[in-house]
Amino acid sequence: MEGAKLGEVAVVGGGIAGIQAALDLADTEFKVYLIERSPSIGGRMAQLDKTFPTLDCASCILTPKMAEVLRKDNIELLTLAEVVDVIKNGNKFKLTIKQRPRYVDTNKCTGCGTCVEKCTARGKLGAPDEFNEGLSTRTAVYIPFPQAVPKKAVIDPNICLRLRYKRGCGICEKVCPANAINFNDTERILNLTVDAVIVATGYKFIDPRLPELSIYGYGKYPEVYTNIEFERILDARGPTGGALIKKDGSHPERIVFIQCVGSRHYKINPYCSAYCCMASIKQAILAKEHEPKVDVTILYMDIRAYGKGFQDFYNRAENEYGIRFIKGRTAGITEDPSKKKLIVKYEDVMRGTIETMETDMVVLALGIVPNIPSFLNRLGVVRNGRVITRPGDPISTYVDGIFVIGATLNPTDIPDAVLQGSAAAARVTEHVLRRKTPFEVMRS
Amino acid sequence: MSKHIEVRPEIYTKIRDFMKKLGADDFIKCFNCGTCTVACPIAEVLGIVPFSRKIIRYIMLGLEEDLVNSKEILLCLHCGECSEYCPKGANPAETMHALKTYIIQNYLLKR
Amino acid sequence: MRDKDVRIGVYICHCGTNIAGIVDVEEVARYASSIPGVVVARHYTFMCSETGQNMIKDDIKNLKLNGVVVAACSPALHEVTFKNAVKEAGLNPYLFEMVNIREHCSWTHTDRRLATEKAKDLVRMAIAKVKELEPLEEVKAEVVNSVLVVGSGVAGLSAALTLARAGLTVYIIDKRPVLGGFVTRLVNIAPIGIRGREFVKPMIDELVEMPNVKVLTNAEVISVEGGVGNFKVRIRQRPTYISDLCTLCGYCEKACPIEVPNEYEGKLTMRKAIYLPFKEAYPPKYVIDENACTKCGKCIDACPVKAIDLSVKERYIDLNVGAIIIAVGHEPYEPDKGEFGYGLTRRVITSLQLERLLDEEGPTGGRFIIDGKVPKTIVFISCVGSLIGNKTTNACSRRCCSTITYDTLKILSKNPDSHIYILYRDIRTYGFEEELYWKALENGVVFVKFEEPPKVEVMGDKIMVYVREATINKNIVIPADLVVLFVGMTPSNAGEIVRIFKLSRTADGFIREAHLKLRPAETPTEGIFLAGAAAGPKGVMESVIHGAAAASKALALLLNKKYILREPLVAKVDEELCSGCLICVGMCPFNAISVKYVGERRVATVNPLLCMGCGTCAAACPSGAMEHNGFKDKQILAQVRAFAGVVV
Amino acid sequence: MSPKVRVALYWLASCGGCEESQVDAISDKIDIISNLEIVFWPVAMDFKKEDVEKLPDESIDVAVINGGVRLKEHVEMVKLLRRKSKIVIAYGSCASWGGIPGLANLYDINEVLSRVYSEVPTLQEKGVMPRPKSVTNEGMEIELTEVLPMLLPLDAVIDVDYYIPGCPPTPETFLKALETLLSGNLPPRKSVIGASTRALCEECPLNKTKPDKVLIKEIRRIYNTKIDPSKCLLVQGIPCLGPVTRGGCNAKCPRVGSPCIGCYGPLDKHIDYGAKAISFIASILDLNDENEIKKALDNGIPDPAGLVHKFTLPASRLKVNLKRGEHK
Repeated sequence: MEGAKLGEVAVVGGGIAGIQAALDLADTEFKVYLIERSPSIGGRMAQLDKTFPTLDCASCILTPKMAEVLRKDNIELLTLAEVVDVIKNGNKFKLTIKQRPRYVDTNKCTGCGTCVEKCTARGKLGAPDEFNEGLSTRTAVYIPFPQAVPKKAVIDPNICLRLRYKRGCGICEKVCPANAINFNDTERILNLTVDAVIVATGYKFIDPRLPELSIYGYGKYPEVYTNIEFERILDARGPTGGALIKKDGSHPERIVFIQCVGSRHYKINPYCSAYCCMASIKQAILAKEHEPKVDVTILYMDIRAYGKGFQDFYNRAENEYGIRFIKGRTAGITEDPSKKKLIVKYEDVMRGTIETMETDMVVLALGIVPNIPSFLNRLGVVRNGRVITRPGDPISTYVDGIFVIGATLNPTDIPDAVLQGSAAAARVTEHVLRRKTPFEVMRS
Repeated sequence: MSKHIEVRPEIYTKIRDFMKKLGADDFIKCFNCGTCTVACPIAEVLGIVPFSRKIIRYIMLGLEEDLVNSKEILLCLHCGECSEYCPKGANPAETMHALKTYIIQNYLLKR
Repeated sequence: MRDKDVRIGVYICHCGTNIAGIVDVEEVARYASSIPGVVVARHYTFMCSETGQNMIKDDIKNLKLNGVVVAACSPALHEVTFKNAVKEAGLNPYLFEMVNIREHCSWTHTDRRLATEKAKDLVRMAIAKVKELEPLEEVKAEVVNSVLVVGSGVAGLSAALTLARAGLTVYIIDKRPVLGGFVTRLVNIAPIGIRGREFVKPMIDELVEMPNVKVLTNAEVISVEGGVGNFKVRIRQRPTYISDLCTLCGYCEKACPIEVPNEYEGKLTMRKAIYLPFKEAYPPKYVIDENACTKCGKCIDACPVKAIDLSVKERYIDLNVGAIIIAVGHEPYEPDKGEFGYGLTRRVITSLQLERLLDEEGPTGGRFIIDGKVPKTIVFISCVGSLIGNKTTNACSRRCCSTITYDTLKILSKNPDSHIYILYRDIRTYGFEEELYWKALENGVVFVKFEEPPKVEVMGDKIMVYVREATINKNIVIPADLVVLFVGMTPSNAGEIVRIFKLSRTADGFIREAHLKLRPAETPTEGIFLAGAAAGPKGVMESVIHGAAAASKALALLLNKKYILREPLVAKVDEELCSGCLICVGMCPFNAISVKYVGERRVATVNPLLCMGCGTCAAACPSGAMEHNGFKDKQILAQVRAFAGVVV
Repeated sequence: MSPKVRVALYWLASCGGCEESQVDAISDKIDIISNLEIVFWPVAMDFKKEDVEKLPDESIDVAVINGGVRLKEHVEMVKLLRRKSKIVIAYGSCASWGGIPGLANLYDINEVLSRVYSEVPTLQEKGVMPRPKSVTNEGMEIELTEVLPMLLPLDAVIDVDYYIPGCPPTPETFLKALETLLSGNLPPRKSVIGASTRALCEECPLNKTKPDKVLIKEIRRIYNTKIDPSKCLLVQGIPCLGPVTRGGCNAKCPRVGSPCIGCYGPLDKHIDYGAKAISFIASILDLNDENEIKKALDNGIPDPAGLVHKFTLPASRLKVNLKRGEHK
């Protein structure tokens, strides 16, 4: 099989865009290194409960793709790994990769979860659960989420008692039926030489604690959530087991979504984050499905239902689910401590009136910023915080063989990320085959 | 269709040029989000909503008569809250300030 | 019946605590071993792990198992894993059945006793089915390493170029006489600002030079047979009448007495029945508009190189291709006469005509004038034909907002004194293109949001546009010199395409993809892929990407491949029982069933490469001659009987 | 000369068509008749129950029984014949699956009796119901057998060895069945003999006229449709049951422009004939709008049970004794 490979490719980032690129490349008989920073692939999509506008369960459609990554012989998955540098060397790229220790032998670990059950670093000694956006805690040895790929345990050295104090505890090692725990695991530096690199490192959320966003009261009022936090609350795998409840355990009577938080703002992101209108509509519908009596309002500036099936989804939210859409932006959120209600004041722009709404929950549709790895800066394909690509070929950079896809490039929704993933695979094929004598493949 | 008010583009240009001279033409950036109205401490109290967005609309549409008859402009205290909150940097406070000059020049003086 | 000597192994997975936490796996295994035919029943923490798989493999070899049941998670996750394990141990993988006792059992129930009972039921049913299973062989088919690209717009060109560069043989066809598609009419592609024709020119230039590319213009697919890896496509090519001898001298055009509106100039100008669509058109020769031409023969006399032959007939071309990419694009919405004043005056134009007016190579030489005058006040109405108007798709056309804002900037750069009003529902400049909206604002463009669509009235020189302005709570009227209707994208000939290729459409009329989110470049039919605005409104850059993505799917299927393997879980006819009633033929959504003769008898036959295993034919077959491999009546009924103990 | 084949013939709830077909089939076949020894045939000859009772068990070679089991007396008789016979054959649709009289199973037996004895017009005194015991004018005490609550196919009461389908089976079918039986090479028990293993379409001359895809937009009824007898009736919108019905009759009905009504009944693979029939008709109905579909069905199939279960209701999965109107 080795001889039949067309070439070797590094895909940086194991979100949906990177997964799609890796799968297509593997099917086209490339050797693929899929490099993911966190312990599991899946990216942001894995954190979602449902997806718009089909309301498909996100993990139901993503998990098979993740499992496929494991099954493909052509894909080598590197988790906990970050690309620290990429150097162009002739037609090849030399990658330096730093892989953090997992402290668990992945060849032995069966993902049975016994260690997680017994881990002593839990509760206050645990750490905020990244998968649940810190709305719950996790243990020191943990499996990131039920559908994680690879479904192997990982130890967080920052809170593991044994790793911190170099002695004591070690209960996981004792209970592991597979002898997979390895406290002596160390950081590794890996070097790869590949024919092409696809960058799919995704996006970061705008920090809701920015001074410009302090008016929304995030961090100050417990019932002000970011939209990714709210997604976790809606999810059956989430901190509330899928129950739509406030932090005090009661059910909200009203939820207000605020759009364009940190987007379309001249001091933060002047651009639009493209995903959030539909994400909020989806979450509003899901909230209604969880609690049919809940009153849901979306405060928007423009509803950007631009994709296939989006307008229909928007209309359904309004007409079938009775979700209120009000054009208007709030200037701030306050709290009525006696009623324990949040107060949202806004202008109803289409009526020219000032309204005050008491609500139990506020969800902020957070803006996003491309997550651009530093090696791209060094390769000179980044200007003003954005990846520069060729006009007419939005995923190809000016460095031949470096392709950038998904939200690293521009705010992107899932179908576009998938298309860009496939397209990048096609670009790699072109790039590698054209470098050989022209049409050699056709003649064979 | 007589109930319709006619939009006057040339007036818009005229006012915009005037405002530009005063360095107060950021209002053209306004994208009607309504933040200024909510941020304004007097808009709701005095019932002059949507302020200051409506005033900017008058300029945009060239409705000079409505503009010069808008007492709201004179009520503005220039506290700057609207400009502080404006996500677009349209600087409504500056606009109100400059408009006072415009009103005085074009309305009060002529009378 | 394999009943007598059946030897089944049953494997119950704990999935850590995922299953074992709720289901008493030991009890299920004990129960399974008590069922006749079961030789061994085991339970293990992770059946999918190396150890778990080896357990199954060893049993198959040592205990001579001829049937395997694994009760674990969803087959979507690990069916392939276990199938491969069974295969590696030398047992036919279709003698294996997977039971989902995680999603269907432990994850959905909380009562340990009842969940265990349910798991037992499910396992018992699977054992009953395995007793009736038959070994099946994968269908191996040779593939043709070529691809047909239908449509030569940006998406089609992008796909074709990628495929050709990778070395596959590519046929690209277009129903129009020239390549390039809709984009050739655009003056600027927002936000990169390249003229549409110039954008596609290098793509076309590269493509037509490649030895492995064949271009057919004036051509349409009329029928498709066969399936993934080997489609047989029949193409009808209408005559072009003009040979490659054409030197573009233009004498024919001068001689032609017929004049019709020129669609490449947005019908703003006239052209002859023999004409050159535009300067960079490929193929580089004049074309004849069949609908307009009277065959008077004046052009023949005028042609100095004798390139014209009006007696040419249409021809049919048969192609064998391994995959097909549908990139038939869209048609811009054509407003009705009187819709927003369109057709009542030359001063109400569509966005397409605007493109031509802004083009230096357009009818006005790029001067932005209409009827000889520079329009001062210009009103844009957005969403015409997409969200508002007489016949809407009720779907956003996605690209108009960015294009409108971009076009206003272009107009303002030509005529800085223009007053521009954009009447809109929502401004949908998503992503970084929001910046275009901001630029338009900063250049003094006035945006008015409407809830009720505006009304347009032509009054002499002026066009009055009435709309309600919410902020000032008043109805306003804009006396405009020019009204531009931003027209939406409508599906191009999708009905016909859907019929020929047996695809389906979404509510908005565009072609339906295999999965809206995760398989946007594929159709439900294997080997037929989808690119560009045929699947829904798309911009130029998005079409480039969509084309490349579709090409990627075709590359994965065909590049350096000699065979494809297909699962044998398809419909199969018992020819002995078939009466040739043909009911099934009309049912098949994939054209997989045809008729063949066994001696004198006519019987149905299924092409296993085309069959997608939907089972429709088996349900419709009146005689029971059509059955579905792996889901035969006897297999399903065995499960039902095992569940309920009823005689069916 | 080999010993003659001892044959018993008996009818249950039957119209007599089966007997006619038997007579038609063999009246001129001297070679066959001379091979038979008829030991019981109350329709044509004077045999009594006692005559059969006197015979040793399994002394009859073949018992051919037609009609459905409707009376208690039928139950007694068929059990007797079963005991006395080596082979029992269900002859015709009624014996095989209940036949047309089986449609009465859609109603409660009291409704059936009331309909027959008090509602239908009659020259006799109305409303006289059959009584189990009565005395004639001559003072003779007579006993009437009881009506069963449902009509049953023969195999619901006794084991049946072979089935000869049809309403009635055509003489050719009967002859072919006899040929099979006399050949000595007996097919597996419980199979259908004398008919085809495939659906009727195969032997229908109109099948050739079908287009590639059989899809209809409307279901038509024969009473108000001008039928083109040279074209497939199904394609003309007539719900011809040819595709779902066992062949063997040589497509007698479609040949003359009349749709197959399904008298040769189910094929070997059918679990429920009516369900298969309705499923295939639903499949070819090329409509998507719910209201259009409803309209097409209401106009085209006003009596679904009467169409798809004309001959098979008692043998179908629908074992419920439906009340009037519920079957709609």
